[in-house]
Amino acid sequence: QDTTVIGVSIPAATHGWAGGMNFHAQEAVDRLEETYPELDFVLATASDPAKQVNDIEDMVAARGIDALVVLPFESEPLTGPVKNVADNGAWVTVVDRGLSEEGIEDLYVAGDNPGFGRVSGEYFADKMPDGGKIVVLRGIPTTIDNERVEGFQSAIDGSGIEVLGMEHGNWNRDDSFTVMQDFLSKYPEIDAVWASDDDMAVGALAAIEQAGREDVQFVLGGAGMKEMIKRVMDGDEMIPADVTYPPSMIATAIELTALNFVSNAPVSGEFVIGSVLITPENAENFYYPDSPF
Amino acid sequence: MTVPATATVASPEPHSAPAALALRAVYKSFGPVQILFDIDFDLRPGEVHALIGENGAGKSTTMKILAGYLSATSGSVELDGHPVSFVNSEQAEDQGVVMIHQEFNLAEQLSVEQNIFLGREIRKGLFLDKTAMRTKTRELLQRLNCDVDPDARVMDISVPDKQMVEIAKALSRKARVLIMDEPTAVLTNRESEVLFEQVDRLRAEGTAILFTSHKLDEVARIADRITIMRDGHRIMTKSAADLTQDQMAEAMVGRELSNLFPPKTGADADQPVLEVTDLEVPGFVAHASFHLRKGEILGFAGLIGSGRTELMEGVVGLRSHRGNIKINGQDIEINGLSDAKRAGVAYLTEDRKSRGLLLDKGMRENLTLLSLEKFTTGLIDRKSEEAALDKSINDFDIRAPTREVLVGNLSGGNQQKLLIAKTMLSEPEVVIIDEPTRGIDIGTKQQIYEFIHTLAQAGKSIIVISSEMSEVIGLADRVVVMRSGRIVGEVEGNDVNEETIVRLAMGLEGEQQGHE
Amino acid sequence: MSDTVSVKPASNRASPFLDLHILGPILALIVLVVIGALMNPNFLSYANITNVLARSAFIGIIAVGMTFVITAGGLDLSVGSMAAFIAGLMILVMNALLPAMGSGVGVILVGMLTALVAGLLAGGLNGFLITHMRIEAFIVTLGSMGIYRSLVTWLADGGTLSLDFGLREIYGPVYYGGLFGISWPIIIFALVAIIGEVVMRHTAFGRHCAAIGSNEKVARYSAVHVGRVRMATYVLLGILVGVATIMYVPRLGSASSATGVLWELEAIAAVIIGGTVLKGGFGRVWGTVIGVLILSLIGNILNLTDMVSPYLNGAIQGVIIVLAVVLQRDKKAEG
Amino acid sequence: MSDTVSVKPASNRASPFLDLHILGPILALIVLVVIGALMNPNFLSYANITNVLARSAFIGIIAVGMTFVITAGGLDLSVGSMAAFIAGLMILVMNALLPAMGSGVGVILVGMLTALVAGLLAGGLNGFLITHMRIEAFIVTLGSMGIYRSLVTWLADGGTLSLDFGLREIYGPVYYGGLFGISWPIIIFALVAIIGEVVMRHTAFGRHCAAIGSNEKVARYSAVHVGRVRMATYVLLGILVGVATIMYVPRLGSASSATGVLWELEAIAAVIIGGTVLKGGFGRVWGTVIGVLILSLIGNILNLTDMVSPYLNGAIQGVIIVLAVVLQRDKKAEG
Ligand SMILES: Nc1ncnc2c1ncn2[C@@H]1O[C@H](COP(=O)(O)OP(=O)(O)OP(=O)(O)O)[C@@H](O)[C@H]1O
Ligand SMILES: Nc1ncnc2c1ncn2[C@@H]1O[C@H](COP(=O)(O)OP(=O)(O)OP(=O)(O)O)[C@@H](O)[C@H]1O
Ligand SMILES: [Mg+2]
Ligand SMILES: [Mg+2]
Repeated sequence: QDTTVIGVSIPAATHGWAGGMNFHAQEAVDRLEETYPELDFVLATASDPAKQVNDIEDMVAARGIDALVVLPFESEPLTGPVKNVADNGAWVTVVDRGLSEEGIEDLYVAGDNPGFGRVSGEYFADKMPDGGKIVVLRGIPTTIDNERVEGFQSAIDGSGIEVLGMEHGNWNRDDSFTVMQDFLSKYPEIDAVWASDDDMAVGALAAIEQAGREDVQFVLGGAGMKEMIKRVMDGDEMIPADVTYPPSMIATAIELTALNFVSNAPVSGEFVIGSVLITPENAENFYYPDSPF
Repeated sequence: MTVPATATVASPEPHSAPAALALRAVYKSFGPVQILFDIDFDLRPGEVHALIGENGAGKSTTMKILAGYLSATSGSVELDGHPVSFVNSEQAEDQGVVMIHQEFNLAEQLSVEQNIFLGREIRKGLFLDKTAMRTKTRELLQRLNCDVDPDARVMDISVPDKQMVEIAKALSRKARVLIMDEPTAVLTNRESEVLFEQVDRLRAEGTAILFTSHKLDEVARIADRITIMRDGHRIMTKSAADLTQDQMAEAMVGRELSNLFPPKTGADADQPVLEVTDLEVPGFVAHASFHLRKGEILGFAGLIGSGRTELMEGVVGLRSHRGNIKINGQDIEINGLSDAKRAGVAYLTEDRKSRGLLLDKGMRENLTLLSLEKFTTGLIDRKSEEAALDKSINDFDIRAPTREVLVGNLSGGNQQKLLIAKTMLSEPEVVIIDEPTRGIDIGTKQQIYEFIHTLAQAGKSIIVISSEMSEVIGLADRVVVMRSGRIVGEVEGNDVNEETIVRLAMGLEGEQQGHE
Repeated sequence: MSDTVSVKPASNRASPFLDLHILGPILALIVLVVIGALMNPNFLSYANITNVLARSAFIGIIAVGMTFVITAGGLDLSVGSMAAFIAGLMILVMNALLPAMGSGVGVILVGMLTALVAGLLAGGLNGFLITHMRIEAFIVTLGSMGIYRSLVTWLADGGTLSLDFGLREIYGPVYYGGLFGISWPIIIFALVAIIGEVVMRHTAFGRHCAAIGSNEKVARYSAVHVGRVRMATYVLLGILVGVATIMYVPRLGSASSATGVLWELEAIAAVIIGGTVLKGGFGRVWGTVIGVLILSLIGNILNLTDMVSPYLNGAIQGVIIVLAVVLQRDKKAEG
Repeated sequence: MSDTVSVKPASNRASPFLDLHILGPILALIVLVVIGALMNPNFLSYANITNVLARSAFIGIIAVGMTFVITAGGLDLSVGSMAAFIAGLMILVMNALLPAMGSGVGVILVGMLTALVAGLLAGGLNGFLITHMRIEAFIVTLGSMGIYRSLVTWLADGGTLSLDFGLREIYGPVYYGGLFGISWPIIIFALVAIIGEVVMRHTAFGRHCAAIGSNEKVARYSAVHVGRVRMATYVLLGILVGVATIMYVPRLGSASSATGVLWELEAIAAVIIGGTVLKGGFGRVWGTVIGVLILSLIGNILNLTDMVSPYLNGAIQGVIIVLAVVLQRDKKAEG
């Protein structure tokens, strides 16, 4: 029996979530290669969209992939190259970020970025019925970040919540620590922080703790980092909740793709992994102490 | 119309021939320091004019103003009787005024041919005509009896060759006025003679030539008129025929000069301080053996390229070498200059610009760099550094416009004095001096000879390498002669004379050492 | 007569060091090609070779310009973000003209012109600040690196600027098409490299760059227009960034703040791997081309084989870069 | 003797150019402080000043080391990833020792020692390749930059390495605590800066660095151990990276591949803004300190005020960096 080659192309681990995603991809690949000797995986990580296109070209030209699992760095630039792969007859699985042209992929495993923002925003509106002053830490300037923030803003619309300031913390602990320190200097009263990411929440919490500010009631991160979920579970007042955006969706996508080649199960279609609010009540279901993220 | 080389222009007064290039009431200052005072000067077509004076008198500065490299603070430059203000040297060059600088003005990483035609490349359409340039380069160099490869990088050629390249570069620019700042400082008599033949030719073609030199015999040999400067003032301009070398020296220095060389006293004892046996510096020197006695001045003579510099750089560990070196009878390993320093051996390089001094630093930093440990007890003692600088300025008569001047802005001769001071500060037992008086005025030369003599009398041992035959003969108790990387002979006592040495150096006599 | 002297005073120096210095990068390239071919039979396939060459074109074209800048003793850290900014600008201009001019070659041509003019201006600005305001090139271009990167983020509102799909169809062949089976980026890269090599070696401009980098004062004293030549190197580099962008936009059809990240380091690395001296005074364009190919090949080979862990790619890349230069390291001339 | 010897006994040398060259960075810093104070009353608050100074400490400590490297004519692009790697290593070591040694000061001390030793070795490796293998510093450190970055990603399995919570409690005060209301990072930074300044200006080592950067050959002919001194600059920088890491880890208790990204550029920029010459030969540590403060302040001020768009932060940063250097640009000496 011929081996089937599956290419996996993902962005490099430049921030926490991507790091988790890298881990899950690697782990899925190792596991599947062991289980199915007839499957051969090629895993490449890219530091920018152009490099990702290179990777995909190489997979086609030199590795003759039968399927591609891709988490596009950005939708626009990857659309053409992925389309070429599909046109060559290979199976295409797109993860998280949809391509800008419909119908290219055979399988779409997606996170829901506007939904992520919306769930977060609704939580704020819920938690602060009388309104309040909040600051927002944004991620690396990208479409993803824009979608999340838009979702968030429309959800808090009319709730009386005032956004004092937004700055980019770049999904980075150090950057968000710095930005939060400066927010705390700038605004004498902050009721809550939407850190929009668990890594950024770590930085923001450290800054708040250092400043000893009692006015900040809570910080909402996102993505479901295990330390954060643990704190939610433990009823930490500063971290009353979290919003999922599981990096393990890449593993799901890889497994489904593999399944397509080793079984007869129909796997094409669209799998949207919605963002869920994690609260102390349900936190246990999301806690994986062995995961690195 | 040609002017015969020997017949000098009758009257030094300005109205005889129109000046090609002239200065009128020129003053120049750098910042608060006044360098030139009221200089009036003219240079006529078809004459060779020598500008002489002590180190720091302002010769180079005068020349740079003439050639458009510097602008005068006040006063004017006149070309063919009309005031001009060259904004830069390029404009001056367009008018046929070309200058060869005292310091090398060559881009080290470029080839000889690229340097000669830099900024004046010959083109064929859009592209360079390399064949033409190479041919012309070869021609120019041939005229100067110089056989460097036009494609050699300047960084790989020897100092005298660089000077020849500079001269070739100037010749290639079709000068009406050629200004040369100490062109012969790094040349031997033979090479200088080649240059003077070219000068004679240019003079015959009507070119106006201005040059400086501290070798007064050359001045007497080639100049038609002589201008003497002292401390930024023009002292006199006279026809060369009216001045003897002694008069020149006196007018420059402002006092009478006694005998140039102090009397020889010979070595203290037979006891050798430094013994070198069978030293090899790969690629340059083979089978060199010599010894140096306590209190002795040992001369090293030879033609340029005979390997004297390389031999000594090998001895002090600046070049890798094989062979045996003994100091005071003890074998020692010298793998770097610091080993030599520890053993009390100091070496003064012949190449002050690129190996001797940090041109973008001040005098103090340069002076103490070699012997910094003397000034350091944990931290550097700035006060004693300053004191050392005071002493050196005094001892070596270093003339600087200000104490903080960057060494690159010192006059060439004063740089050389600073370099000597730096080497001496390490208080060596054995001093190897390579071309000690390059670019040094005659008055100071005498001081330096005196200084070397005093050192020897104080029991230090000294090696002097010099391409000035008179220097070796005048100073040394004993002379070792090298040729093509080998020691070919040694003369002592009455044999220390020009003829014997030249015969050895040129391979007309003597056998090779270490040739079994 | 004693003519048994074994010591040759320099002159005819076909020193083996010089040869290694020249052969170094070529050797490294050959070694890489051999490794690649051994590791994967498809490595030498037409498709793979074409891919590698075509994608080298962006950095390659920029690196040729960088060779001149570095040879003249300068540096430009802004090229990556400049490329991103120009790409964004180009896309905006083309999209804006679409309604008026219709989807056609005309819009593309205007877009290309925009890229060239923007490159010229951006390079000119760098050059102006460096030559006329006399600010350290490192600082000027570090500053403009931040500025262009910000501007493109701002133009794209934090997201991605995308070229209209219709235009992409028309423009696409500029990256994907070609002549006689050779794709356009390869052709343009080759042209730029050849012209660059000729300019460096056979024109006064090339010599003047080396002279300025070697010793600015000497150049000035030799009637070289130092300011003008140095300015020209930055303008040239800017224009070449424009050319690279013209090739880049049809490939991905978009620009964002992630476009061209670290291109500057890659371009400078290629230049130095190729044997050009970082402090200026000596440059060779063909070396740069080889440097670019070495860098692309490393990435390609890592993709072609199953290395230990993709996390370690960067480490392997680093080791190979250093090794490639070891081959041609400067045996310090003594003395 | 003609007694016109013009050497004046020291002192009155108030050339205005020199002064501006010296005052430049200070002036820029003052202008920034004034702007900051005008824009936000909290700018001069104790908390804000402390924040800015403490967060400057990492880059600052590294930049002091970088000043020596650059003064001696070198360069080090690897410091950012070196810091990330050392931080990761430190965390791994401390976590690993925890079961054996128990949660206590002992583990922290071993961690600190690890950081210093790792810094020393990493700097030594760079130095060895540069001085003994004679590879261009740019290439060596570009290579090691990739290597360390990869290694930390690999150590962290792509994610984040986190220090045990118990240890974090004990270690935390090293960043958050202090003496007499001055936090430790500020104290250490000040110490490193003062010692650095003294070493640069008042010791043979500082002199030798400048001499080597100014003209390596002259240094060699002046019995300076060129290789040894150059090596020492890289080792020193490595150790200082270790020190910076010791301060960094207690802040957030974690390290990942995102740690220390672009620190190298920031450190080099600080050095040059401070007036050290990129090509070597002249360096001043106090200038570097001011450069670091300028860079931190720009970020701080941008965060404290409501600028047009956060997307444009980078642009404003770029403009200010260039302006800060305009103030001290080199008025070319005549002749
Ligand atoms: N750029 C400068 N800045 C400050 N002082 C300078 C500068 N250039 C020259 N000087 C000073 O001007 C004086 C005259 O120097 P100049 O080079 O003209 O002397 P010189 O007669 O050529 O001496 P030498 O025989 O030693 O070459 C010296 O004291 C020198 O230090
Ligand atoms: N860096 C170098 N690269 C190649 N050749 C060199 C280098 N330095 C010197 N040479 C050559 O070595 C030979 C000897 O050098 P040099 O001229 O210094 O000898 P020397 O006997 O000391 O003469 P002098 O002291 O009179 O100049 C020359 O032929 C010179 O061209
Ligand atoms: Mg002079
Ligand atoms: Mg010599």
